[in-house]
Amino acid sequence: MDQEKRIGVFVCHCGTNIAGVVNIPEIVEYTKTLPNVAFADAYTYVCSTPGQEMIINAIKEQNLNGVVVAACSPRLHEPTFRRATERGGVNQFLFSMANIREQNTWVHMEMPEEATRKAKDLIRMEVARASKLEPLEAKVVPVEKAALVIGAGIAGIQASLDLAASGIKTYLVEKEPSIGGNMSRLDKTFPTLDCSQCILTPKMVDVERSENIELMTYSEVEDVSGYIGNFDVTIRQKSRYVYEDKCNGCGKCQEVCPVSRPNEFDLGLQPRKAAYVPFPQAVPLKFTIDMDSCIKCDLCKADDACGELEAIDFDKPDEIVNVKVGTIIVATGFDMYDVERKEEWGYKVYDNVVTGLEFERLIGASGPTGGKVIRPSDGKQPKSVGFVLCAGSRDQDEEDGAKPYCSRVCCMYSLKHAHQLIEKIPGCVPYLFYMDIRSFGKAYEEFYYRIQDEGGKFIRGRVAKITEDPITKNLIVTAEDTLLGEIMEMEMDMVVLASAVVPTESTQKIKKLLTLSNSPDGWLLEAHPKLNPMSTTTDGVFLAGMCQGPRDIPDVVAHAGAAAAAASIPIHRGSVTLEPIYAIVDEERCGGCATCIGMCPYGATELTHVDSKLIAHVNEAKCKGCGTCGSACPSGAIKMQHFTNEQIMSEIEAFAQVW
Amino acid sequence: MATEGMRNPKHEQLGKTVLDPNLIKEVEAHGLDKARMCYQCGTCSAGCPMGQRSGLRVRKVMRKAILGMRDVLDDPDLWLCTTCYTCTDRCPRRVVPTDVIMALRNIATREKKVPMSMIKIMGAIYKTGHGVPNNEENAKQRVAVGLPPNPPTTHSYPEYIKDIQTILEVTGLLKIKEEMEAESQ
Amino acid sequence: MADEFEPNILGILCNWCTYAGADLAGTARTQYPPNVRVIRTMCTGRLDPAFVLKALSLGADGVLVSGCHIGDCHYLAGNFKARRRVALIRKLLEEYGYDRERLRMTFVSASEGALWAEVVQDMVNTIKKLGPNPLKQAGAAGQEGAIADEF
Amino acid sequence: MKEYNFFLGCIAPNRYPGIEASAVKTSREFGIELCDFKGASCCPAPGAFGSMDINAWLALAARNICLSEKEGKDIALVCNGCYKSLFETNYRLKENPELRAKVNSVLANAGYEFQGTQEVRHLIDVLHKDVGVEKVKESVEVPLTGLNVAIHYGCHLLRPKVERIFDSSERPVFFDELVEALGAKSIDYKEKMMCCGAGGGVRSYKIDLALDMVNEKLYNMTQAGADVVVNVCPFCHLQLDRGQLEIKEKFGDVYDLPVLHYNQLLGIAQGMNPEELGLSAHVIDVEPLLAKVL
Repeated sequence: MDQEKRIGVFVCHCGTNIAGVVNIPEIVEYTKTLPNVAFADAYTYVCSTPGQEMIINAIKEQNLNGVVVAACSPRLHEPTFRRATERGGVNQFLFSMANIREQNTWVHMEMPEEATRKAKDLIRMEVARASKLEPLEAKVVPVEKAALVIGAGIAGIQASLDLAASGIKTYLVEKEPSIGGNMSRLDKTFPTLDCSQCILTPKMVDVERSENIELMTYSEVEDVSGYIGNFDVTIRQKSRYVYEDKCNGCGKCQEVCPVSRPNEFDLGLQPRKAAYVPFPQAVPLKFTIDMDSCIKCDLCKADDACGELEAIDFDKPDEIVNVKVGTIIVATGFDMYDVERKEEWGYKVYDNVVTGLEFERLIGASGPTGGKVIRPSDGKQPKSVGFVLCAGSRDQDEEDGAKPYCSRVCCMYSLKHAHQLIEKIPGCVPYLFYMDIRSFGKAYEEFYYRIQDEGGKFIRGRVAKITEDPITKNLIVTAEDTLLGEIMEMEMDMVVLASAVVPTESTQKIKKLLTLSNSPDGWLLEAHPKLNPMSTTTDGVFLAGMCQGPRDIPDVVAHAGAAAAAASIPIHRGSVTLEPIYAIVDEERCGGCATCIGMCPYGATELTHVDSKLIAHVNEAKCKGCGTCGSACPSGAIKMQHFTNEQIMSEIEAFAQVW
Repeated sequence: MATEGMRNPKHEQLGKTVLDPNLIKEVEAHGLDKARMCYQCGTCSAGCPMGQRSGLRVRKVMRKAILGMRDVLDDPDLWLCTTCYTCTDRCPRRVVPTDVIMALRNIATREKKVPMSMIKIMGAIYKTGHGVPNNEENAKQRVAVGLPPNPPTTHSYPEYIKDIQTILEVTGLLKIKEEMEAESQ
Repeated sequence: MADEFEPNILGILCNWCTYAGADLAGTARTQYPPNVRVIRTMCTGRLDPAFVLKALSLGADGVLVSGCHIGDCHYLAGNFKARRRVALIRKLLEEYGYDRERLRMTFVSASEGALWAEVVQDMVNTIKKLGPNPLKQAGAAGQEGAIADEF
Repeated sequence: MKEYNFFLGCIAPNRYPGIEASAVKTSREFGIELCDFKGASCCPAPGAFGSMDINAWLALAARNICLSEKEGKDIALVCNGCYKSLFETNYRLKENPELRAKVNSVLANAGYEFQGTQEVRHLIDVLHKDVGVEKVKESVEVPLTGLNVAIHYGCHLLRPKVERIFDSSERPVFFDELVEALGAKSIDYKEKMMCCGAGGGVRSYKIDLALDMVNEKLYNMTQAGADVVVNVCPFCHLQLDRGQLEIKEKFGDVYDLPVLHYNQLLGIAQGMNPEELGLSAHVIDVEPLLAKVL
C-alpha cells in the first residue's frame, strides 16, 4: 500500500437532527481510537460553508489523505463534501460518508443508546472503507449536441421549442399522425376561455418551421442505449403508406376514399376515411392510410385524386432511424380513466352519459356536431346537464381501477363546460355535483365566481347512481345534497362524467427503456417531488408535463420549460463528468472464461486477444459500474473501481467487530 | 357574549356538545380499520333504498360515529338499515358503512338498547336452534312434498342445541337477553 | 431485559432503490429496530457470495440484501442475477449448518419507506427466533480465515 | 357424482318446503347429491344476529361449518342470507388468523374447532359455474316459452363485492342466463338490484317500512309486465310472497304476482309434478301460472 493512511472524521450535529438523539462527544472520542484516524472533530452543520472550511483546514493542518463525514445520506451531500475534500487538496474519491441521520437518528429516535452505538459502528465501517479507497480521476465525456423529446403534446411541443430556441438540434418523436396531443382535442381552455386551437396551432406551426427540430410523427422509440451525453436511440417511423415529401396535404385521396372508420381523435364520435388526417389543423399536414381498414381499391391513386403526385404506395415499409442525443425528455402525457368500470354511472349503457373529453368534442367547432351540443340519443339540445365531478378520482376502489389522487383539472374544465352551456344554449341549466371545487390557480376562483354568477348550480354531494328513463332516455341522477341532508333525484337531459386522468399504457415501454420507475400512483417518478420535479434518477433523462403527474396546461408549460432548461445544461456545457465507477480487468488473472460477458446487459465486456491469450476487456465508456460482472468473475480478475472487494470486505470486517 | 347574570339556567345546556373520541375506536375494533376515513361525500345516503322512505342518512350516522356523538346509539333509525351493502360497494373511501352500522348496533346491544324483535329471534334460536322454527302446518306441507315432517337440522338432532346455548352464554348475549326481558316486565 | 438477544444484521442495499427507500423512511421518521448496519453498493448485482460467507463467518446473525423490484433495476438486470445468487447461497448455508433464513433478499423501491421499515422489523423478528450465529455460540466466530477469505 | 351437505337454514325447510324438495330433485339431474346435513342450525340470520354481536354470529356460523368439516364435505345452500353467514365466515376465518383464533376460543367451549378445509357454495353458483347454462338448457322438458320473469337477485348474493366471486354487483347477468336457459324471458325493470326490505331485522322491527320497499319492487315488476318473480333467497321469497298479502291489508295495493324460488322454476321446467313443489304453501296462488306454461 502507498504511504500511511491519515483519515479525518467529521461528525455533524445537523442542529438537533443528530445531536438531539446521539452522544456526539462520546462518538468523537471513540472515533479517535480507530485505526488510520489522524483527526476527529464535530460541528453543528458540517455541510455549511464554515463546516466545509473546517474540513479544508483540517486537511492542511493535520496533513490528511482521507476524509469521512458522519452526517446525512450520501445521496444528499456526497457531492458537497467531495468538492470540499478536493479543495483541501485530497482526491475527491478518497472521501466516504456515514449515514447517521436518515438511517439512524431519524429512525431510532426513542433509542439514544442503540443509536449512539449504531453511529459508532457505521463510522467504524466507513473509516475501514476509507482506509482502502484509491484516488481516481472523474471521467469526462463529451455530450452530443442534440436532444430527444418523446411525445408531442403541449408538453413535448413546449420543451422542443425551448431546446431548439437555445440552439440545440431536437428530435421530436410522436406516435400519432399529428402533433398536438390531448390539448388539440379541447375546444376552449380555462380560465381565459381562449380557444385551444388558436393558442396551440401557432406553436405547432413553429415546431414544423423550426430548423432545429426534426419532427418524426407516426413514429415510436424502439430502443435506447448508452448514457448521459451519449444516448443511441432507435426510432421506428411507422409507414403512412404515403411519401411525406410528395404529399401536399390536398386531401383528394380522402375525398374519394370509400372506407370510413370511427375517428380516434374524436373518440369515435365522428367518422374518418381510411386515408385521413386526425383533424384539419394537423401538423404535419400529411395524409396517412390506415392499412387495417384500407381495401386497396386504388381510387386514391387515380388521376382525379393523388394522380401524378404519386405520393401513395401500399408497400411502403416502416423505416428505422438511429440518432445520437445528449439528453432525453419524456413527455408522453395522459389518458382518461375507463369510467365504464364504474357501473353505477352507466357510461356506455345509457346513450346520454358522456365523458368530459367527449363533451369537448361535442362542443368543439371541428367536432362531430360543429359545436352544437346535442343529446346522443335524439339529437336534441339538452336543457339540463349534470356534471359528475371526481369520477374515478379521489377514490380508493382499486377493484374498479379508480385512482386515489385528485386529477387537478376536472373542477375547472367542468366550470368551463357549465359556462359554455349557459352561453350556447339559452335556458340550459348546468348542475355540478361536487365534493370540493378546487379552483387553486391564478384567476381560477374568479372564474368559479363568474360561473355561479352566470347561473351554474352546485350540489355538494358525490353522485351515487344514474338510472335512465327507457322511453325518454333522460337520466335520473341520484345524489345527497349533504348541505341540506336531502336525497336529490334529478331528471337530467344529459350527464358529463369528469373522469380521472391516468398514465398512458405506452409510457410503460418508455419507462423500461430508460430504466425509470413509477411512483405509487403509477405516474413516472421524479428525482425529487419538490426540489427537482423535472429530472429523474437516470442521468440525462427528464420529465415534462402530465407523465409525471396530473397538472393543468399552465403547469405543464412551466414544467416543460424547466425540463428543457435542465436538459440543455449538459449540452451547452459540452461535457459531463461521470463518476469513475467502472470495471477494470486484471489481465494476469483473467482466464478468458467469458462468464462476465453474459453478466453485462450493456455489452461493455468483450473477449480480446492479448498475445495469443483470450482476455476479457471492459469498454470504459459503456460500463455503468453496477458490479454484476465483478462479483461473478470466478477468478476475481475484475476490479470494481471505488467498490473494490477489499473496500467492501474491510467494511464487513469492521461491521463484525462487536466491541 | 352574554354577560354573566343574564344566562337563564335552562340554557346551561347550550354549547355542551359532548364528543367521545373513543366511539370510532370501538367501532374500528370490529375489524373495520378504515371507518374513520369517511369524507362525507353522501354517496351512501343517496343510494340507500331505506333512505328514500325514512330519515335514515348513512352519512349522518358515519359523521356521528367519527365525531363521537354517542347519541347515535339511541337513534331508532340506526335499526332501519336492511344491510343490503349497496353503500359499501360504492363508497370511494372503502369505509364499509354497513358494517359501521352493524358495529354501532353491537355497541348499542351491549348497552341494552337493542329492539326486542331482535331479542325474540335470539330466544327462538336458544330454544330450538332456529330463528324460524317448524310448526304443525308446515310439517304437513313437508310430508306433502315427500319430505320427513322435521328437517335433519337441530329439529331432528336436538342434542346439538346445547352447543348453541353454550355459545350464546359465553358471548354474553344470553345475559343481555335475560336482563332486558326482566326489565321489560 | 439487557441480556435479551439483539441480532446484529448486515444490510447490503442498492443505491438507486432500497437505499433511497431507507432514506425516505428516515425523512418520514418511520421508526424501526436499530439492528441493521447498511453497506451501500451501486446495485445488488454487486453481491458476491463471499460477502455473505465472510459476514456470517465473523459472527453476523443475519444478512439482508435488498434492491429494486424486478424490472425496475437501474442497470436493467442486476437484481435478477442477485436473486439467483441469494438462492444459491441459501442452499450453500444449509450445508454449512446455517438456517437459510439468515440470508434474505427483498425488493423495496425508492418510494417505499414504510415497506423498508416492515422488512427490517420482519427480518429482526426472524433472526431473533433463530437465535445468535451458531459460530458465536460455539465461540469460534471472529477467527481470521474461518472461511477462506482470499480469492 | 358430487356430494354437498345441503344447508337448509330456517325459512326453506320450515315455511316453504317446496324449495328444499325441488332443490334436491333438480340437482340430482346434474349429478349433484344434496345430502342431509345433520345437526345444522340457523345460519344464524346475518342481519339480526350480526347486529347484536359479530363474534356470536361468527361462532354460530362457524359451528355449522365445523359440522361439515367433520364429514369432509363442502356445503351447498339455497339462501342469500345463509350464504352471507356461512360463505363470509368461512372466507374471513380462512383469511384472518387472529379472527380465527378468537372465534375458535369461543367454539372451544362447545367442543368445536374451525379448520378451514371446506368450501361454501350457493346452489345458483354451482349451477352457473360447475353445471353450466348449456347443461341446464338440456335438462329442460317443459320450455317456459313466453313466460316473463322478473328476477330478484337479492343483496347478500352479490355484495359486498370484495369477497364475492360473481361478475358484477351493479349489472350481473349470470342469474338471467340461468332463467333464459329454461326458455323464459328475463325482463328488465326499474331498480332491479334493489333490496326486498326484509334484511337487517327490519321486517320484524319496522314491518311497514319493509313492506314499503317490497311494494316499490312489486310495482316496478308489474309495470314491466312480469308474470312471475324468481329469487334465490327464501327470506326474500317470503317477503315477496307473504308481503303481497300484508300490503293488500295495510295499503290496499293488489298485485297477485306469483313468486318462485329458482329451484321451483327449474323443477317446473324439468317436468316435476307440481305437488312436489309445495306450491300450496304459497300465499299467492301459482296455479294460474302453471296453466299458462304446462
